[in-house]
Amino acid sequence: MQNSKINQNQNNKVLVVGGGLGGIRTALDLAEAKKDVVLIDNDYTIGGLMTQLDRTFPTNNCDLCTIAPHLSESNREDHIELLTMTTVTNVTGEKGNFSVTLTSKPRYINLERCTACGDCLTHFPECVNFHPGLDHRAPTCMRYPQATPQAYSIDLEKCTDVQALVKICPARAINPDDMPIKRQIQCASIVLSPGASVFDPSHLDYLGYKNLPDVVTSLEYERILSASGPTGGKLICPSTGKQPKRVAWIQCIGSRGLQKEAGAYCSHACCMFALKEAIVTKERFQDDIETTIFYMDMRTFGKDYELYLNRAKNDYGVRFLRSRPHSILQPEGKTDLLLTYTKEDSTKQFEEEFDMVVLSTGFKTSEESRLLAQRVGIELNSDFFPITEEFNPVVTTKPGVYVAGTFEGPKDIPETMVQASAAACMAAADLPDIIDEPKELQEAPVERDVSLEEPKVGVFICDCGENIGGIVNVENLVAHAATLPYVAVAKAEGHGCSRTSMEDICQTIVEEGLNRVVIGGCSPRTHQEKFQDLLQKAGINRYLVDIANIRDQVTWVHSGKPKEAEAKAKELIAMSIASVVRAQPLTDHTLPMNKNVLVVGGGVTGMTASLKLAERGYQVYLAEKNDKLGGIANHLVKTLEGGDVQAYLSSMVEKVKSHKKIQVMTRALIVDHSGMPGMFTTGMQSGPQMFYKQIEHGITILATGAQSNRPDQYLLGKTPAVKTQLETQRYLFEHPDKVKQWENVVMIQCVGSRTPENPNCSRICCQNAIKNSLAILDLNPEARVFILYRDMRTYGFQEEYYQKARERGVIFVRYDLEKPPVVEEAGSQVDVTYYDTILGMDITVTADTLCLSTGMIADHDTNEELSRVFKLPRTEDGYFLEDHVKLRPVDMPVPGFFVAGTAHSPKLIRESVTQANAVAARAQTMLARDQISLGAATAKVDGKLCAACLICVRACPFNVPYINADGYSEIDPAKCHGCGMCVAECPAKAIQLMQFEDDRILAKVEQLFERITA
Amino acid sequence: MITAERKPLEEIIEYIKPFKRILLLGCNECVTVCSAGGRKEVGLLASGLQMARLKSGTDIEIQQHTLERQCDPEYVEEIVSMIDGADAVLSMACGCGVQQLAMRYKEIPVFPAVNTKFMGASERQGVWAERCQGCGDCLLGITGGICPISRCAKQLMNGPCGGSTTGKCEISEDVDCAWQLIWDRLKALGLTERYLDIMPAKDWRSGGGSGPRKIIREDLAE
Amino acid sequence: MENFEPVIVAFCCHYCAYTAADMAGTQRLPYPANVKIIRIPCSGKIDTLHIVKAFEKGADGVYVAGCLEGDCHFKNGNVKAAKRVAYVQKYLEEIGLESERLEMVNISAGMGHRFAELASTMTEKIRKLGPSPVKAAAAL
Amino acid sequence: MKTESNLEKVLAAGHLAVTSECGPPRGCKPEEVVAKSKFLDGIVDAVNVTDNQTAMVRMSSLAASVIVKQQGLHPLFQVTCRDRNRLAMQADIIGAYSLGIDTMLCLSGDHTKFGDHPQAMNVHDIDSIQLIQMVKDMRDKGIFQGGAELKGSPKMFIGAAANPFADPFELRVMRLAKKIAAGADFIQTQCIFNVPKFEQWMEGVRKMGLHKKCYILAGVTPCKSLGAAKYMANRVPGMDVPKDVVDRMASVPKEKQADEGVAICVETIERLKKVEGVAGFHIMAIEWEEKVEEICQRAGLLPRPQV
Repeated sequence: MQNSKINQNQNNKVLVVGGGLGGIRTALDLAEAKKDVVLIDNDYTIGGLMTQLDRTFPTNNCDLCTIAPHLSESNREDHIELLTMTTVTNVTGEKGNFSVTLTSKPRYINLERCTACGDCLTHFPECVNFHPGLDHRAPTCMRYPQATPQAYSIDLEKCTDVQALVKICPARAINPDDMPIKRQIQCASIVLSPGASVFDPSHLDYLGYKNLPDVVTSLEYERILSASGPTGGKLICPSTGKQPKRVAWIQCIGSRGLQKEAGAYCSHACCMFALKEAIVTKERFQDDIETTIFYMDMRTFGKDYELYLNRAKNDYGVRFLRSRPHSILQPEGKTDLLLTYTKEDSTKQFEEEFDMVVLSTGFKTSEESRLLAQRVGIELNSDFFPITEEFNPVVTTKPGVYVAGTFEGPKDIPETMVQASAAACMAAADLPDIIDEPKELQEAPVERDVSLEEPKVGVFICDCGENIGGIVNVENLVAHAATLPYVAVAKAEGHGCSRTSMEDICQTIVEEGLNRVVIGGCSPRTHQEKFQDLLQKAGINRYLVDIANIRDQVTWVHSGKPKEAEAKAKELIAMSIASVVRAQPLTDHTLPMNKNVLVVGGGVTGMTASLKLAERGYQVYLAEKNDKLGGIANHLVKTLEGGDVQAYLSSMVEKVKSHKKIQVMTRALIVDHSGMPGMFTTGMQSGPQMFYKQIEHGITILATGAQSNRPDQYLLGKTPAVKTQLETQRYLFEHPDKVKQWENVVMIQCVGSRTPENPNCSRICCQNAIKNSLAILDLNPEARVFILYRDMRTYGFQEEYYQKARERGVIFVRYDLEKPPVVEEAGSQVDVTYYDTILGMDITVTADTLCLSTGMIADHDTNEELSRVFKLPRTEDGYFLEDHVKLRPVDMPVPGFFVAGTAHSPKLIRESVTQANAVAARAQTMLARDQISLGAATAKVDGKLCAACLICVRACPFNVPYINADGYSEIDPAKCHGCGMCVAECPAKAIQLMQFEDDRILAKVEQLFERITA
Repeated sequence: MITAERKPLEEIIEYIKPFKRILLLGCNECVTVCSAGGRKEVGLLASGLQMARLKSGTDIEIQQHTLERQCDPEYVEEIVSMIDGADAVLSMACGCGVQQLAMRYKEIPVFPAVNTKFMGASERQGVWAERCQGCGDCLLGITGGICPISRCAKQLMNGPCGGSTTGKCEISEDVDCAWQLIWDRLKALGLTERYLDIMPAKDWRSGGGSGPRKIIREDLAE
Repeated sequence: MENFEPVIVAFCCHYCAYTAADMAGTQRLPYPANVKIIRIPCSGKIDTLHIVKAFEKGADGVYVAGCLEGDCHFKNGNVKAAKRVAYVQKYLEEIGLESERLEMVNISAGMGHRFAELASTMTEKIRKLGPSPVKAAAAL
Repeated sequence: MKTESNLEKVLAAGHLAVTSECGPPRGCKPEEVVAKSKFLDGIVDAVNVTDNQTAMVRMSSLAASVIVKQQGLHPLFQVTCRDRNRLAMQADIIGAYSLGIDTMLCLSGDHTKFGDHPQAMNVHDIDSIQLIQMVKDMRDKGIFQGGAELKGSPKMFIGAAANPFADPFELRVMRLAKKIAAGADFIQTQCIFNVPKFEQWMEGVRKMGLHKKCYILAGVTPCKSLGAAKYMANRVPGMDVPKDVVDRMASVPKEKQADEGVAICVETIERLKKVEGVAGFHIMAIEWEEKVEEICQRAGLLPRPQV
């Protein structure tokens, strides 16, 4: 039974629905904070949509590589119960005490036995579920090698000879009698992140998707580009099998209400998605392939995304055509696709030929998730996305149920990760406080000191069923190993990773007094941890094991040449033995965890994070540089959706000030900082007298905010008729009578943003302009409002307000950076002159008010100072730079540091609140521990050999080594990432990387050639 | 620091051709810092020589050792027991180290394995640049902290020649014009007036003009 | 040298190349058994000395496999590795070994095919070059 | 008058002086010096005799100067700091003066990297300014550089070079001032193609009153061909050949380029005549000495005054 760990009577756990990247993040955050989680997914393996992406923007990294560590992480966590092929069928009860019925489809494979050898797939490919993914035209065979769980799944209906199938499994894991399982679990809260599906354009005849093979969706194009995709990464037109020369992307398919059945919202991620695909195409094929993107507005509003757009334009030569495509046809007898379109400034139709057209299809909620919403009992909006709280988008209409990811609304990976952590934070708050579990105490066996013993090696060789044993004679391998120096025991172990074999190995270690172990089996990548744990259980240091990969890298790939395979297996085992005898016991570096939190910045973000952590019982120090809490929100009146910011803010300030566990320090200035992750000391001056004091804390949260920009442009500050959007909002609120007399109002977008001096987009301004123009029209329906824009970036559900503004008569006029509007004083008014592309002439409007969308800029002074004190990286435009823009969007590269809100990049209040909650969740993963474990694969300097040459100091990509007071290099194991670059460059050979010591690597080399030179 | 570079392998092989047992000595001082003759380079050279000799079919035994400093007699004394087992010594230290060895161990040939280059500073990882020629009469105090003797191709002491172009020396675009650097710095320091003083012809005696130099500290010297 | 079977050492980075090698296994993509993989945490850990030692001990070929450019998990280890490989290639020529015996390759975790392909082409190339002159001399 | 130098006399009399250049042969061919001298006889006030120009070994400038002198012309003995230390230079200067040579030019010298002995050591015992000072002290104080008394001083009219086009530009006037302070009596400039930039430099020169303290001879060069113009524009460090000059050379057919080059040179001289502080011209017609006469003729610089 796979649900053996679920305790039916406890409601101190969280149910996470959906095993995509978001669900995994939520589950991991909860588990690391020692909360129990049931993670369910309706698929055979977890990973979701991301496992099908080739590369992700804006880093263009290979996704497989970035997601892999997360997947294996989730399987290892003790607190996570993973149920695949499982759906929610009923929910009763309420927050704190839900009762959920789960139904699991039969897998027909026993997960505990399956070794993912693949024999079933080889012999009965039709019966095995190998994920076809979203690409219906060209299925990929094995989904990816890091699949979790590491097991296959059987489609019994397709199987004609069940007995033969059962027999083929060497691990006897196939169980044809497997039944659907229905079970009931109790949980305190529920997080829904089942993801979204992608718009299907099949019904749109004019796009030809259904009939023309070379018209593909962006996800299909991704699969074609992918190394693990159907074409093995070869970019070819599906119809001809030839490499295309001209590829076009058409944006907004299924979004912005443009097509039949399209959502009214903007799908948020497609612009970047198309850019990425075009860039990757250009990177690989340069001038061999022309890339064109047909778009209405390029919406690159995320952190540094505008730079990505500029790169596509300027460095890669991707062509951008602001246009509306009309149809895609394939003229009789031709392979070219004929794309008809109109440009923005004329009604004339243009035609152009392409070899491939990619439809940038948007997100859509699936039937399945709508059903899920219904069963759970949360309300959906008109687009079938959950209705959420106005300042906290992960909170649904049903208490205790939270949402995250694309199920909540269209979004990209970083925002999904942020929401996932935020949902974890909210869900955890519904749990009763945990008492320390006895679970961890029981696994603390006494470790035998083997440092003075002669090496005594035990060699255990798996046959892995037929996988190894079917190709090579395991007994021969055992016999050979037994002849090698220091080998005390050599034996065959069947399935080494099975429970019985593990027990046998453990027993042998103890009985024979072994002090080194070699496993001949599968990849150390997947199994090293498992055997390390085994050694620990057997009472010897966990680092005294070495795995010879004789399955993945021998028998699986040399099955046609058994003799060579056996010789190579012998060599690999001998190499492992030679290496392991030189292995030394290592200790994991641990540090005691200080459970206080320092939050820098007392705006909405900082206060939200403070409250969340204080409510969990952690002491919070909240440092604000001004004399008043609230930050930039003090200047805001309402949100686009109509939320009352001042009411929200004042109640929050009240809560913060009165909370026992929060100590607020205003006029606080951080002046010094020292310590290690988990035990920092930070000095600050605060209060009117600027008293100096030091705070001990384990976590630092940066929520320093940004500043509203005020560039010296368009007469800003020279005449009262010109205001920023922020000032306009106040003015509308304070002087409604005056607004009623306005005739013309002009708004200029991108003032001080998206320029060579400040290349990034300020993200918030488009919706700000929409918000203010709607407010003006509410007060004064006769007013004429002009919005001069470059791209309207009303992403997600904001798009609907944009449509509303258009309907209510707001006049939208586009301008180019090369031809900006001209503003001149005209008495108490201003004359705004802009070039109208449709009329082809300059138009002058005399405006009563000119509102400038000046956006945000980083708080350079504060951030520069803090980055210096805390040694944290910043982006070129001065925001804090997170550890991984995709997967760790709120973690800083230095452990124990987190960033949230506009200190990270410009964003809206609800986005800041989400990040604040996310940060609180991430912080709790560390705060829940009493010690911080840092692993053992770190570099170590021998001070006696060191020449203090600084080469390691310069070689380290993380700036860890330094020359200490004794005059030699020192590497802080708490900061070392274990890459070994310093080791390789040290001219004095004074550094060794633990687990990969020079003598161990050289021992392998020497052992390999012993036979040859001897 | 003194910088050096490994000699071409061919030249080293030629030196030690007649010998079988080689004592290969590194130095943990300057040549380690400039990655020319530390433990790592000793290992690389030993391995390379081993292979080259194997190929030519002659036996070789290489003993590797790295001294703290080869330019101090006490450290050089350390290898006294190893010398007996060697037919020749190959030193990866600078010229000072090689001579120190040769002086101490008169009965055994000592060969250099590196070319000693110059006194330099690290520009960045893996790049060392000449900064001093040991002229014995430092000018840096009046040239804004930039040395025209070691950094101007013509050792001009009174300003840049006519070949200075956009901050670069006429001999190569990779070489900064020292006088551009000096001028920029004098400007930054507000000391441009100083430039108008004519620097008189240099007295090269302190720079080796009167034979090998020596420093004697009376209070320390025995 | 009729039946010359070269011995080739592949230093593979943990995150990409070694994973790609495992993937070649998962996909059952055959490649010559001549290639023996030694796992290192990052290609930036490759030590020039270890490469040279492999040749000294008798390797006919060596290659260092790291992540694709820009994908290194430790920022720039693969770039550093490529530079070191180029350095050792020159040294090999000095010693009198063909520099083609040593190569740097970049590969992503998903590229099982590419791994198998590389192992085959490398083996073929070395087979054509013949046994390492060092090994040949040692055998005499 | 500090010296007996013909050049000094011409300049002191207020005439626009004209000098030109004679590169010694790369071998024992005194007749080449004789031939080159013939082209310049009666055309110029002094003939620069170069010292291992571009770091290529040639007949010594002292010997060639003597041959020029024998032809009845006035040699302008060039000395660089690259090949000799202060002893050798002083010895040569004494020798030169003893053979009737009374005008000299003090230079740093091109780096050996550019020549045919890149292996050679660059001496640079002293630099060009220290050389000027040394000659001046020999002449006026009658002492060697080392301080000892000189028995019979060389009464040299001391010249120095200046490059108004090199970087850092702002240092160029100051460097000239240093040379004058060190004792330079006259200056020959680098070839001028970019007249506006030269004028800018001269403005600085006038501001410091330097044109009153020494004579400035503006350097000009006729381009033989488009290739030569391009070479100077792109390859010669410290040369400033504006694009319009190159374009103008390119705009005429190949066979007319030489004429165009001469025309540009003559026009340049005409423009430079108007610049306050220009005391004459140094016409560098490298391996094209036969054209100097035509240039001088067309620029109205002939006949030369007899002083």
